[in-house]
Amino acid sequence: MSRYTAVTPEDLREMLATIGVGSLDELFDRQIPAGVRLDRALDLPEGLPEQAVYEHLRDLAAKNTSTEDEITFLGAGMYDTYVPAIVDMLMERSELLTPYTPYQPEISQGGLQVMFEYQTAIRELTALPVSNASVYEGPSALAAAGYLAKLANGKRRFVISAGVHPHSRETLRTMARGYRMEVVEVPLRDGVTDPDAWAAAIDAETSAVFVQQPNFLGAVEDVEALMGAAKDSPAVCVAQVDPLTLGILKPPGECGVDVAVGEGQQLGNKLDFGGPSFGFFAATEAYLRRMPGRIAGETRDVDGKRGFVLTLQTREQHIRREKATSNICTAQALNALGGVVHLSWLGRQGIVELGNLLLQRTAYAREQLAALEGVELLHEQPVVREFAVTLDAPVKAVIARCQDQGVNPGHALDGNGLLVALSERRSRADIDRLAEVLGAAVAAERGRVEVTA
Amino acid sequence: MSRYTAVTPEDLREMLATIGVGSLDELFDRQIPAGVRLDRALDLPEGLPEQAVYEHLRDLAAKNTSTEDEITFLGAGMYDTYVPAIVDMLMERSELLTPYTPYQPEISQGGLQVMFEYQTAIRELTALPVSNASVYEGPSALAAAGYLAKLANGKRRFVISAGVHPHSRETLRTMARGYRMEVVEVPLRDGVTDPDAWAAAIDAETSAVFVQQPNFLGAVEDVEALMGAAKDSPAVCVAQVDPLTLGILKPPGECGVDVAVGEGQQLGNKLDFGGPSFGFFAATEAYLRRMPGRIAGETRDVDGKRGFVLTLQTREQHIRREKATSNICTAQALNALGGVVHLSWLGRQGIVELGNLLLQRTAYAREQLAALEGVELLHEQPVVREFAVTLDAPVKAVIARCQDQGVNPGHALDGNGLLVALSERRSRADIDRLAEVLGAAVAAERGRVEVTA
Amino acid sequence: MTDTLTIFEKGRAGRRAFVAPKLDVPERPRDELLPKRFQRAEAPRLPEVSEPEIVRHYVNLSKRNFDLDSGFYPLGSCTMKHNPRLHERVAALPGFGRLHPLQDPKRAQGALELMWNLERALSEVSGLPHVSLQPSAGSHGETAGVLLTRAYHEDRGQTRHKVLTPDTAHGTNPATVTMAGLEVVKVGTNPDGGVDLDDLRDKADEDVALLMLTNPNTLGLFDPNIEEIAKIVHDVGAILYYDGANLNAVMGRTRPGDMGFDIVHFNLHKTFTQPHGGGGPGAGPIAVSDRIEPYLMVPRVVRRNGGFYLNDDAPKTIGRLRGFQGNFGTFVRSYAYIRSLGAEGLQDASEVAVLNANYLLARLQEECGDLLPVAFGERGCLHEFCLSGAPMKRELQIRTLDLAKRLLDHGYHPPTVYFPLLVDEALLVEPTETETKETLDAFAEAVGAILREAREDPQVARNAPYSTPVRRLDEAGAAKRPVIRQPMG
Amino acid sequence: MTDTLTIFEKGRAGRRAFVAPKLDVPERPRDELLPKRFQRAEAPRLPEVSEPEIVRHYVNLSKRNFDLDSGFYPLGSCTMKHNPRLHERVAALPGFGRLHPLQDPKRAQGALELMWNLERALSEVSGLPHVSLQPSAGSHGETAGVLLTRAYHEDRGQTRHKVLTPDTAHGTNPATVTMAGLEVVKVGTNPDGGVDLDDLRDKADEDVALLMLTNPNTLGLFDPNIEEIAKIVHDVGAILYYDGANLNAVMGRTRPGDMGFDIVHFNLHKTFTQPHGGGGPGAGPIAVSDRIEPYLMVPRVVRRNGGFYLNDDAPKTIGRLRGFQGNFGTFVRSYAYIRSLGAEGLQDASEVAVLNANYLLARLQEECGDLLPVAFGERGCLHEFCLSGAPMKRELQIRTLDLAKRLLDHGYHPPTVYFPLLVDEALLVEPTETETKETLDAFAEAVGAILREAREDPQVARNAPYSTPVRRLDEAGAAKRPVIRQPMG
Ligand SMILES: Cc1ncc(COP(=O)(O)O)c(C=O)c1O
Ligand SMILES: Cc1ncc(COP(=O)(O)O)c(C=O)c1O
Repeated sequence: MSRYTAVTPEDLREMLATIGVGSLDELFDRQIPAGVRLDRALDLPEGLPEQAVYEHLRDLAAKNTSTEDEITFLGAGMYDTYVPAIVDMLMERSELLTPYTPYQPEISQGGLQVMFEYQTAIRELTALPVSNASVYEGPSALAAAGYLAKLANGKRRFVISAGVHPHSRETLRTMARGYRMEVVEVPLRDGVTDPDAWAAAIDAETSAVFVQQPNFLGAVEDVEALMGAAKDSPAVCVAQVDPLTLGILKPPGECGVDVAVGEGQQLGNKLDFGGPSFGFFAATEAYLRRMPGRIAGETRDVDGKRGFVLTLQTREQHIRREKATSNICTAQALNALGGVVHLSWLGRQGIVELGNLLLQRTAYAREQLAALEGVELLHEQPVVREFAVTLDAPVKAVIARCQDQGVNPGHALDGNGLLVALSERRSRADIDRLAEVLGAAVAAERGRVEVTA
Repeated sequence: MSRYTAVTPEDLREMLATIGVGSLDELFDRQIPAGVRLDRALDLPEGLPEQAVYEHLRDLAAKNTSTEDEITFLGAGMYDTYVPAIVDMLMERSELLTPYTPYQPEISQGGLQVMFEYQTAIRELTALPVSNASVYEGPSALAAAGYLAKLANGKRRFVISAGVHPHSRETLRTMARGYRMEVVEVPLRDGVTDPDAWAAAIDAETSAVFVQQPNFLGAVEDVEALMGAAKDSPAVCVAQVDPLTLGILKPPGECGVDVAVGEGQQLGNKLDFGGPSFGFFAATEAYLRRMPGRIAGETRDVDGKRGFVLTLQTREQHIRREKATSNICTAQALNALGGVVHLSWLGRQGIVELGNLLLQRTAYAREQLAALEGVELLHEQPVVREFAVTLDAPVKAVIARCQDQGVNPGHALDGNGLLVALSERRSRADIDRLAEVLGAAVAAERGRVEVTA
Repeated sequence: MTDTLTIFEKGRAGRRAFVAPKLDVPERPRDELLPKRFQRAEAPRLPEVSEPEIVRHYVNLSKRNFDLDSGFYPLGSCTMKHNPRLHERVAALPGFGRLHPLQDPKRAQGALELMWNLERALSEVSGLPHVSLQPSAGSHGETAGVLLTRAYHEDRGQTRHKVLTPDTAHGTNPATVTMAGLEVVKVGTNPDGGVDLDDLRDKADEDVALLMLTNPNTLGLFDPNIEEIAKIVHDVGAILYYDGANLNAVMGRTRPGDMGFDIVHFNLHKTFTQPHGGGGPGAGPIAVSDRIEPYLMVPRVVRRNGGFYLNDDAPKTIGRLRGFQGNFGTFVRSYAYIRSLGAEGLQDASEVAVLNANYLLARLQEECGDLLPVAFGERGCLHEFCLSGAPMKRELQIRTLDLAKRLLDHGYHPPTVYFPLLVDEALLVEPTETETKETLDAFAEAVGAILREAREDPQVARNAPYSTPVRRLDEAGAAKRPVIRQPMG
Repeated sequence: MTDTLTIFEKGRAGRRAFVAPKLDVPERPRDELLPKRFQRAEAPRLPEVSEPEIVRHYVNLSKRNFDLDSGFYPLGSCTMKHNPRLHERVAALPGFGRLHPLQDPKRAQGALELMWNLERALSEVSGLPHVSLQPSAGSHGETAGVLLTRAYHEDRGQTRHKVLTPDTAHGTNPATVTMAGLEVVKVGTNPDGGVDLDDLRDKADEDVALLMLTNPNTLGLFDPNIEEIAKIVHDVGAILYYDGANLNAVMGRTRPGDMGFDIVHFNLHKTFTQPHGGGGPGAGPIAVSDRIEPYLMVPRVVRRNGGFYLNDDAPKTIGRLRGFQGNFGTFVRSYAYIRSLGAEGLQDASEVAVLNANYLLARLQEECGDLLPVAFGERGCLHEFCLSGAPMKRELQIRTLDLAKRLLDHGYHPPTVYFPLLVDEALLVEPTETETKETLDAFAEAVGAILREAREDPQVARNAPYSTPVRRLDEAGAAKRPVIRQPMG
């Protein structure tokens, strides 16, 4: 079924005449050799009217259990934060939703200024002076930091903490395999990166070191100390950080970090089953000309009027081609817009208040769960918005039981661990409900285990 | 809790100083006499953060059974039509959503041209040359037609068919009581207005006559004949029409109608539990200067450029005050925008195709239901998108049983009647499901009745 | 710069956006289902355009509008306050947006609870016990008010035919009176902008059914004699009606019910921030006293042992003013607003509205008090104030209209002009509480700059605007030879 | 006309929009929960603004953008086709938008079914059996492609280090090769715009891992020797990679798989109409042949007795390229698009895209073929075409850049300029299928008018644009003294 096209039979006649061909087929036949033409229609379901497509997708959506359908404590990289209504409104505005990358600055000042403001907001969050206008998402941002290090110092080895999100570690390995970089993983001790193993792993061949703050188990790492340990090495110091904790946690820029990256979903973006969101990428001045991705810069027009452009483009693929600092082209501009609007909405006070709220509620939740029979803290380190416990019962079975009660208790870890995340949407009542449901589920499963034992 | 305001303590200090008062209280105390000041805080629940308000409203919404939660055949004036996504997008655009009535035409050309296009679309639908830019909704539109007639001929009596929607009849009575107009109702025979009673009711004192097409029972009236019967009286001939049937039904302008009114919800507007939608109001040239409400007109600016303005304003309350043709001020501009966008989307071919689809599916549904045990047609008149049956069982109980099965069979009428409406969203499968569920419900209730008998 | 085209002038025969659902039932001959004589011969000439054409057409049209999300909109009497997007989000929830008005109340409990809660909140704000949400806008609420008053008097065997309205009243007040079959009697304004008590005493007699009052009135002034006014009206057995368009001035500070009013209408699209949509939708709920309650419109939301229902059965009701339950979608927005702000927030809204108005008044009097003196402003104002352009017209040879048009070039929506009628060259300014001090300062400076410019050369303002999509339009011509629809080939 | 301010330059200390949820748990001393040394000393200097200020700021910024919903956007190689709003509606459904990526697959069956269906559809369109939706954009898909190729060869004990890329290739192709640790070898273009076969034969040896080809290429031309090219590459045991950015030209007409390609990337944000958002998001799914399948990224959607699951366990996989399941929100949109159009509609889209391109080419050649000759256009083109501004530059002393900037004043987004590199003063024009004939005619006339104007006075174009929010900007200065963030007090 034809859709969104406008060619009436009369149009077709006139257009073919102007072109000087007799039929549509001619246009293709003069281009595509007979040997590779498709001689049948595509085997796809037939087209549907708008209302039928809507109903089909609505029915598919209804088969999913969303964060509106259960009280969720799932986190592990993406969080059920409330997206303010103004963010949706702005992300849906034609002028922000439908343009391409701003190749013509004179008619793209809106998007370019948004990038500039976004870069400023990321600078403020990370306390690192240089930010690009977004990369795809968190884990690929960390891998991009690795590639920056490779180009910067050409060393042989990456050293990464086991406290970094598994997806980030896997993505780094995938990319590193490409350019033949060795990846060494440093284990955790008491829930944080083992400082001795860490120091021992770093040497003159270390191209970059990677930590996560708070780490995958929710523990606050001593980033300053870990980065200090790499001070005498050539290594680029990379930290993956949780942006919503930066209102209260010492920012990477004050911890000896060279490159801070992270997942931006919590800043104005929906969960969307994992994307699209955005990755942020900030660095020290030293790496300004090695940054991946777009960067907006302020300048003046011929009349002296303030304006913004894509700048430092000699880093980029369309200019430098095989010598580019990255191959990224289409990134996540719209999602980054959501980020800066959300940050403006939170504001200077709000980002701190939100951090404190998470800190306090997380402490409360951790206490409630630790008090449960068959539930123990996986570590005692300080936490901000996420923490890990160990269950004396099969974790998957426990999670299933809880979900049947309308509570998603968190993310399963090996060894019957459970990673529990808070967002500002989880109230004390939700936490109490979690404790109740989790306690019962663990008890039930332990009962079952004993019985079957 | 303060919200959406921006006064910082510093602002407050500076502003009070400029005004020359010492406190906010002073501003009020110099205006409001002590005797009527409220000496306590309002007794209302305390303010909530955005996310909490969202959750509260979401929970309230979840307590309602919407047309997404059941297969509905409810109509009787408002219908579950599919609103195309572009309508929502445009109705949510700041530039169309947030302006006031276009009092400054130079910066309101968008809204004014939309009104002009809307008026053109209504003219095309009704085949009546003059349309205003919208009134509140259907029934009050019909009452407004009555007031137009009163001012036009000053006669004593309204004659209205019992086939007109009860809400329209009640609204007309409410308003007519105000200006002392008598209202005579003409009964139906075989599902349509009794032609003899109708002719007998009309005389030299008849100010206006009112019919509905299709009428409240879904029957197609012989509007031409009914209006013909009033030809020799002074009466203004008014018809309330279903806009989505006008692709296939002879339009009021070709049936001797002077004023056509109707409920616009089906044109680009959601059900919204009854509003906001819009009422349309179209008339012959004779009544141009007696129209209620806003009218946009085309003109030129000082440079000769095409533009649009609110015109014929000497009809209106802000100019004519007690001599105005109506007191309407704020109307339903945004909803009328939804209407003209939806009509553009349907287009010249679509409005006809849609009418045919309704005609055919309604015929099929009527056939299926008539075939059920204990279900009989309430009338045999031609129908387009709605029809009435009589149940040999208590209708309310039958409806409840059907709704428990996820099907809303329609609107209950006195005497165990059931008014069944189709929209283009109701497929053959839905209709078959209705027949199945309704048949079972009627059988069950008849069973119960016999038993209790 | 070519002329704009209408959607009817675009597209091409055969183009379309809509794709009809499949005809999935056995097709029957059309004439069999619908006799020929009822059939339409020729399809309505609706546009023939593709979806992309529709989107571009209306997106570009929208850019020819000025709107509240884009700039300052101090349109007096219209309370153009910020429209929170949260309200659009919740109003769009399927449980509200896709709820059929005839749904069994048992299956619409959330909607009815919302209406109930909103009624309670409006009752508390107004100080009157009973509320009907049915009216579709302010003037519709006025219609209800006058009809209720009439029913009240008739129930007492009295037919009173006069309604007193001050000359500051909005046009809808007198228009409503006539529509309801009663007769307007004007009451004068005294030197400090309130009701002329002597004139009121003269005219208040046994034939008076009602006094319609806006308080603060359309000058932004609260009547200092409100208690005396109420007494005078009550003494002749008449009713007091409160036009609530200006309620944004006094929330939490005073209440119509406590002033002696029996009936109040609210403009949800003003005080309670329903976006105005370029001319609606709105809603004009009314709150009434016990003695008016028996006559209220039906249906009414009632609460019975925990559940909510719609009650039609009220022997003395004036009946219905429209279909179904009113503009429910606007109720959702205003209820969300009330829950967001709470008691404190609503009071804060009024307080900052009054603060902003008095501040802007002070700044404008600094800038140009000699040319644009405030009318009756000795006591300052509440949420809005009225300036008179008479001295400006005399001194600079530019009218209030010229000032307004020149403001367009500065990127502002002008204040209301030439209303209220009793002020010569009136300019009614209502900044609202959601504007910042910076915006108010910039506006005051813009007005000052325009007046200085006019002193140099009044032609500039007289020929303004220059930067708008179109410039001054021939309104007289439009009315003389009305073209109110696209001529078709 | 004052300078625009950033959000950081607005507002005032203490202003805010956000209201924090109540602290509803017993508060504990912060230092007890978080040792001082981990605490932030000074709050990030985020904006301090009210919600109305935020709305106005970004709404007004948005008005400084040109966008697809407002006008013609023939940006070559970017396929700026209509973005249906239905897609935004369905993508916003809570069941998709609010679905956590780590939700138990048993409770995310609808999302996985959608991904599965989309994979199947992309497989059919490309003629390759296996699909991974994971890559976030085209260049990410290219990264996957090169890494897969390498894994494939290594699995056969071969380390091939060369990747052939034609000089018409998009910049992401060579950039990707380097990032993946391989080496770029350029292949020339022959006189009719295709791959130079002799050059290809010379360079195709046992060290070649891969040929990356865009077909139709970035000139909008389908390589007539594609079968021979495939044979040459296959004969040396190398892989063929298909850059699918131009797939909009050939849907239903030919398929990469049938041409002998092993790997294809799709740009959902081009061919399958994901709105581009001013620079993303997009998605770059890839489809591969059986021999490449073992190395595909994890996780993969698998179907097991009626249910859908995510499978991580693939011994030969190259691993992950990013977190979670990819840009799911874009999958929803593109899937909705595919279901709306169906087989017929997708083919129609490509056919009209090609019709529109050839029509616009013909109109432009009528208007100004002498000054803007088509590059390699003997056989017409497919979905786009490349003009050379060299004669224009010679004759009229205006460059392609000047033409582009002058087009801004006519209300158009210019075509892609100076790409592909091998065409002097290149202008790459892609109208797409969703534009009307009227729009194409008007654009051709605008180009003609600009050239006539330039003949009169080339300065007009050289100094263009005039009507835009800003005029030509100092890009060199921006790069020399980069100011890439708001300086703070
Ligand atoms: C004082 C006053 N009364 C009544 C009205 C009429 O309200 P509506 O436009 O909602 O009918 C208005 C609206 O402008 C007004 O300002
Ligand atoms: C031919 C070609 N290849 C690859 C790309 C890169 O795609 P993306 O921007 O999605 O990374 C593009 C996008 O412009 C392109 O045109």
